[in-house]
Amino acid sequence: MERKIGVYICECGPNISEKIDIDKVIDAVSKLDGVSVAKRYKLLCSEEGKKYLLDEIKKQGLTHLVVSACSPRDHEKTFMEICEKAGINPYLFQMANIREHCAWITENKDDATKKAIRMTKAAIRRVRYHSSLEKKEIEGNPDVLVIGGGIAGIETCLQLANSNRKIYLVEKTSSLGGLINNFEKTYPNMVPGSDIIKQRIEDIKKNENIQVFTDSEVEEIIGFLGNFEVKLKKVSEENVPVEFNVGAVVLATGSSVFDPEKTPQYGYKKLDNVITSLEFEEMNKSGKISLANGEKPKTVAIIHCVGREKVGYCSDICCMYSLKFVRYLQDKIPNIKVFNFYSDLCIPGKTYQKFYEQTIEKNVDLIRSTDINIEKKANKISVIYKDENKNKKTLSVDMVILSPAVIPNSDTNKLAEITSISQGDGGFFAEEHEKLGPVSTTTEGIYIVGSAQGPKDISSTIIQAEAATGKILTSLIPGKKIEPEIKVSHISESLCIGCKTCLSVCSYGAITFDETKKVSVVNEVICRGCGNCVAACPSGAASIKHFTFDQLYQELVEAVQ
Amino acid sequence: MNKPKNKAAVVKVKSDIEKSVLDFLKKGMDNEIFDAVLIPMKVPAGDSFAYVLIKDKSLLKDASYLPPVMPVQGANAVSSITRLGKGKMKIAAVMRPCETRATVELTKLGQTDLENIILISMDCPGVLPLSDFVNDSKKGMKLFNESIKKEEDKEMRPVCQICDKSSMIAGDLHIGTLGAKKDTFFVISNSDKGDEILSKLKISKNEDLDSWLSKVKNISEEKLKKRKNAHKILKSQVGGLDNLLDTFSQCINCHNCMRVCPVCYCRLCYFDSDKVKHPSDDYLMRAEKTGSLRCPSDITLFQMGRMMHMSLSCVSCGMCEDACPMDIPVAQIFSMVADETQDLFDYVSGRDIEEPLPFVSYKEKELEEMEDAA
Amino acid sequence: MTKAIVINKTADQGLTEVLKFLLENDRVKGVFTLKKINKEGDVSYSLITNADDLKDSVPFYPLMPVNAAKILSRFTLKGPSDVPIVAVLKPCELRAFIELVKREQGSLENLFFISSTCAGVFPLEMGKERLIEKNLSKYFEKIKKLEILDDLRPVCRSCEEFVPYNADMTVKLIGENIDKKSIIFLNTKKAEKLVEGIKLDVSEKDLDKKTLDNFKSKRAEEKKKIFADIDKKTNGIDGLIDLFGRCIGCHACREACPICYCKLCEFDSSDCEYKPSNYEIELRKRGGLRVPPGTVYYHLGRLDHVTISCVGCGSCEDVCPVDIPLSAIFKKVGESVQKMFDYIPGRDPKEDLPITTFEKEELTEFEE
Amino acid sequence: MKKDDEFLPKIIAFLCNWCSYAGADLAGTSRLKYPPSILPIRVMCSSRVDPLFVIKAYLGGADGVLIAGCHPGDCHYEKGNYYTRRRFAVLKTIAENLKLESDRLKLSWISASEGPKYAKVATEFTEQIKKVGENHTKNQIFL
Repeated sequence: MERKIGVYICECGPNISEKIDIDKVIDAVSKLDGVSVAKRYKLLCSEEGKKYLLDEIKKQGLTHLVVSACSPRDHEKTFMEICEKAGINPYLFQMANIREHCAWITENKDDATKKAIRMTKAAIRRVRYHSSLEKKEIEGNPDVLVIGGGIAGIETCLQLANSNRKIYLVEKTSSLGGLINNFEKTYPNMVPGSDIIKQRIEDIKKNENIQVFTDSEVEEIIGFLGNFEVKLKKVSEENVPVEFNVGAVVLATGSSVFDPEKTPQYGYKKLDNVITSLEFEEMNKSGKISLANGEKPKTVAIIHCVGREKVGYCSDICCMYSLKFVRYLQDKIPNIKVFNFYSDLCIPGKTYQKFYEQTIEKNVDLIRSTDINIEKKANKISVIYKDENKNKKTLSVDMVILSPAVIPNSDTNKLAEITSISQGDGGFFAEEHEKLGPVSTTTEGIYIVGSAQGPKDISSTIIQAEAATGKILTSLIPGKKIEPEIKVSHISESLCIGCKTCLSVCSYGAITFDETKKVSVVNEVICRGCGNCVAACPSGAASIKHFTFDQLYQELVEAVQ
Repeated sequence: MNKPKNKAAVVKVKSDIEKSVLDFLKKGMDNEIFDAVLIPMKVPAGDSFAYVLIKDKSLLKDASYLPPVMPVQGANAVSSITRLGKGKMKIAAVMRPCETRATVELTKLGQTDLENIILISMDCPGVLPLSDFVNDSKKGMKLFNESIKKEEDKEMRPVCQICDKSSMIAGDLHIGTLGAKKDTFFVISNSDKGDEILSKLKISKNEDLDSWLSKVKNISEEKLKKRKNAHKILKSQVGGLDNLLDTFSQCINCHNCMRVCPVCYCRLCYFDSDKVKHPSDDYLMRAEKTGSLRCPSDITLFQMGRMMHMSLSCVSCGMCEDACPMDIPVAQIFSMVADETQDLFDYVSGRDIEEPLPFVSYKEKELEEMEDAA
Repeated sequence: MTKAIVINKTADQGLTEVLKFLLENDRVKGVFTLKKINKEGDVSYSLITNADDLKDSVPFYPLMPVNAAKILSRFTLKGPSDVPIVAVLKPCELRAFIELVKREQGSLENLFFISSTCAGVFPLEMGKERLIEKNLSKYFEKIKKLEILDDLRPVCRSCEEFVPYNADMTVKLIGENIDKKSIIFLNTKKAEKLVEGIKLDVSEKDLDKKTLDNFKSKRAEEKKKIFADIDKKTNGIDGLIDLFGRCIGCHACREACPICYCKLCEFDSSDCEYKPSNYEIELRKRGGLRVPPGTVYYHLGRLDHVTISCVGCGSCEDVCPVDIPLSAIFKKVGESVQKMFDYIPGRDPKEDLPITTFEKEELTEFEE
Repeated sequence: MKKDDEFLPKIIAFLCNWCSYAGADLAGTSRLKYPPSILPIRVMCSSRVDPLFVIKAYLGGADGVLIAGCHPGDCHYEKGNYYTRRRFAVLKTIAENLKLESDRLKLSWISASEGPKYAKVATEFTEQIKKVGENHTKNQIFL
């Protein structure tokens, strides 16, 4: 079929028209091979502009469209939709960004015009080598697997569960709730942990859309957004694994704490009355804070940042719960003296600051210190430390509470392998992007919630649960098919020599190897279309739709002409 | 094509033939009969020649219509330009007769589009072996010019020495130097395109061609004798499996002969494809049959496979032999085989674009000698 | 100290005896080695399964008809060998094969490698002219004196990687009385097991490091010269055009290159075909264009594709019908690229190819 | 106001969609000024840039080639730019060895928020290319 390319140059009000001699551009391109019309218009993205373009495509019987205007990041979609409306494939369209990349950055009108001509010509040449791409649609299963029955998992389930979406909650222990169960109170408002968790667990049990598997572990997860095959196994039982299919997976496996035995200087397990934060939470919950000999402690030291050097990061929550412990102690043992040994205080946010100030009002010493050593001295414990001026000092107390660093849960590694989600600093699950993708992972359809991704307190865990929920609800709508990326890689079976170079550079495990045919195969649903494998393939067996060798090369050729 | 060639145009030679031919081409461009000329040109280092597509007339003066070597087969040059479409430019392609014939074969095979191409050939004295030339181009030039002056061919490539089609016209125009009066040469038209160009250039074709025809006739008859004789000797040397194996014993399987062959046009040669890659036990089995297996194996299979694939279109241009790093007389062997296979169908590769390829046509009654009478 | 078999024969004869033992005692089912294949004495790699055929074998014939890595790759491409096979090859050939294995183009399984300290080989040209036989004695005289023979290929004369990596056995081929004594080092347990019970005296020996270092320094000297010389020629685009101007586009260099393993080379693919409009554009720009175009592009592109793994075997130059000094160019560029990643192609099968991996903190001098 | 005879380089800039192209957009929306020498080609990730494109651009007569992507660690596709960097290093080393004016090649990390950096890189690179001068391969016939 004969090519009829329409070229439309947007004046963008004064933005382009004042900086570029649009008529010159039109003269320069209207005679080009395949160009059947080249025109200008005042504002193509306006409602009437869109209508104008739509009519033009039909009236001129265009087969390809080139728009020289603003950034494709602004309006590529807009004009592609018009193409679709007008009945030509939206991928037979190319934009030249003569506003941001030309009109706005060039001093002199001649120069700007020359560059605009060049850019428009390149776009025209490129579009000649475009080919139609068709939308793919695949069935998306809206159901979700949530791994981990702590507050993170529980919250996610409740947020997600609704009449036409099934949620599977898998917990490796025998009961739901996780760490919070042990917390008598939670900072900053000192609400009992049970208040937060009990009702939620009830709601979970009541909700028939949520199926809970306790004492269970995930054995296998294979698939992609909208279609993951899941295998479960009951812990310590040789029964047949439960199998089901979900559309998304949430990793909410939470965290545990650093083992202070690895830092002997704190005397943990060697001295009586030296306990960890978790042990203290339990002791406190039982209602009886006492020393080994049954007496009540009169002086207590709380050591922050235990194991921080070893793990190499600030655990974010220790300072706050250590202050919470001060409250515990003061509530239960009037006029007790508490010493908090810290290296840096981490008291972020508006409410926390207030909590901190109220806490340190009475009988608390905050001691900035380093090189802490804890030794037995008579029937007391002495904390030996260097103060801010590096002076060695000693302080003797009845009881020492260690606040160890937060570390990933023990089964994080195993899950990382099963889901092939990479692990970031400290071994926590790695989010897709520190800033831009805090709950997503590099595998579409797998999300991280709570301290499985890094130390977190309850409120930020809830925030993440809601964020992940939002992602899932919008990407998996019951009855609605999912549209995977169209501009994906393809590997020619006849050209592939099977050197697996592409496999090793792919970030998403989107390429598999066909052992019988000895060729690489792209899973188009997983592929994100970065094109890395294409540049890596020496024999040009790999290509990527809409960024083919030809398209980019021809654009290049025209640009340097 | 194939119009009666009894009349031709004549061009006066000014300083020397080369200049006059180039001048003729320049006229063609001046009069916009063609927009570009495809013609050999010395490479900057001066140690070889390459085809150049010339649009800027000023470059023509450096071109040489009759280079002493054939580094690239002109047919490949034409196909490189027109395989994906005839394009907008009218192009005059100046090349030797065997190159024009290969171009015609490639056209039959859909590898070139001649609509906008004007094929111009010339009486060919042969070319020198490439590798010798590139290593001492000065000496080479001297040799070549002397050979032409003396009308000798002993310095030329073996296949050129036995080429009986060195003046065969397959294109549109032909530069005839044989039998031309002193300081002139013929411009022989072989097609309507050719006639059109001559008339546009106002060169009338009123000159009698007999002198050229008879000279050509003599030469090709004499060469044909040499050819038959040479093939006879060659046959006795390479005929029979042992001799054949021995002839190819030094072959290192670089497939150069195939790569430079104008009528080997496949993108991926069958003999480079998966079809010739076998599991290890296959090689082992074959080794065990004879005690040992030469590696790379299947050399003769490759050579005979190639004969099967292209001998009907082989134009004996000698590219394969030039490119062979082991100096195996590939071109001579192939020319021998080609003569015989083409004779079967009384086919001459590239002689006439209207002649169908033997493998895409048949006669109800033919090749009876090959059939089992009973 | 390593165990070594010592035989009072030439290296060729000595090793042939060992190979004979291996075949006759079914330690291996086949032997890849160089072998005389006709009365003219032409030499070619062969897969030998019958011990009697070993009589014509010349494992250390100073010629590289093809890079053996290509042969081994072809042999194991469709899957590893089911039976034990021993291959005698030059250090650079062995390194090339390792590189191919890294690219899934072959398998090490069931293969034993015998290599040698390599004194280099003559140009293929001399093999073609059948001139090697005449020069053999000269060849050995020179290595005995640790001198570098001028007739050898430049890429060999300048090779510093003449001690094999990953060889199960290494045959001493550099140093005195190599024509009287052949010393075969058993570098691996695999090797020791392979020759178990052989009726030859096995003793503890060591490759004489001093000799090798001495030899290496001479090679380094030679390399300096050759690199300096090519450096003058690879002088910008004009230099490249002078170098590659004579290229006839046969792509034999790629065909012979052990690292070029693609089914269809990018430079033969439709990606590299000029459309009529491309010709028009180029002509508008340049007034004229070489046809077929892309000679320099091809060589630069191939350089980019293979340079990481180029073992400097010189096959490309051997087969070039117009004698372009390819090996010097590729060796020089290859070495500087490889140095950047502290990578020696074929040194270790477990080493990742630099193009398939990365360090987060590296090459910062290249970025802004 | 520049003289007509002044040499204005042609610089091909491969910009990754997520960082550098956005950065260039920002330079525009902030009305920063830089020379009109830059001719942007948008790719999804800098790792799509086949070194062959760069060679083609150079032989085609481009006076400079800029590859710009997300900062290491910020790649939208996780680690594409690390491979880009390796490929670039190899290509540049080749160019240096063959004395192919490797100053014409540049690799730069420009984030979506670094409009000013983009303008700066564009200006400085253009100046650098002006020093190197015009790329004469565009007149070569025997490529």
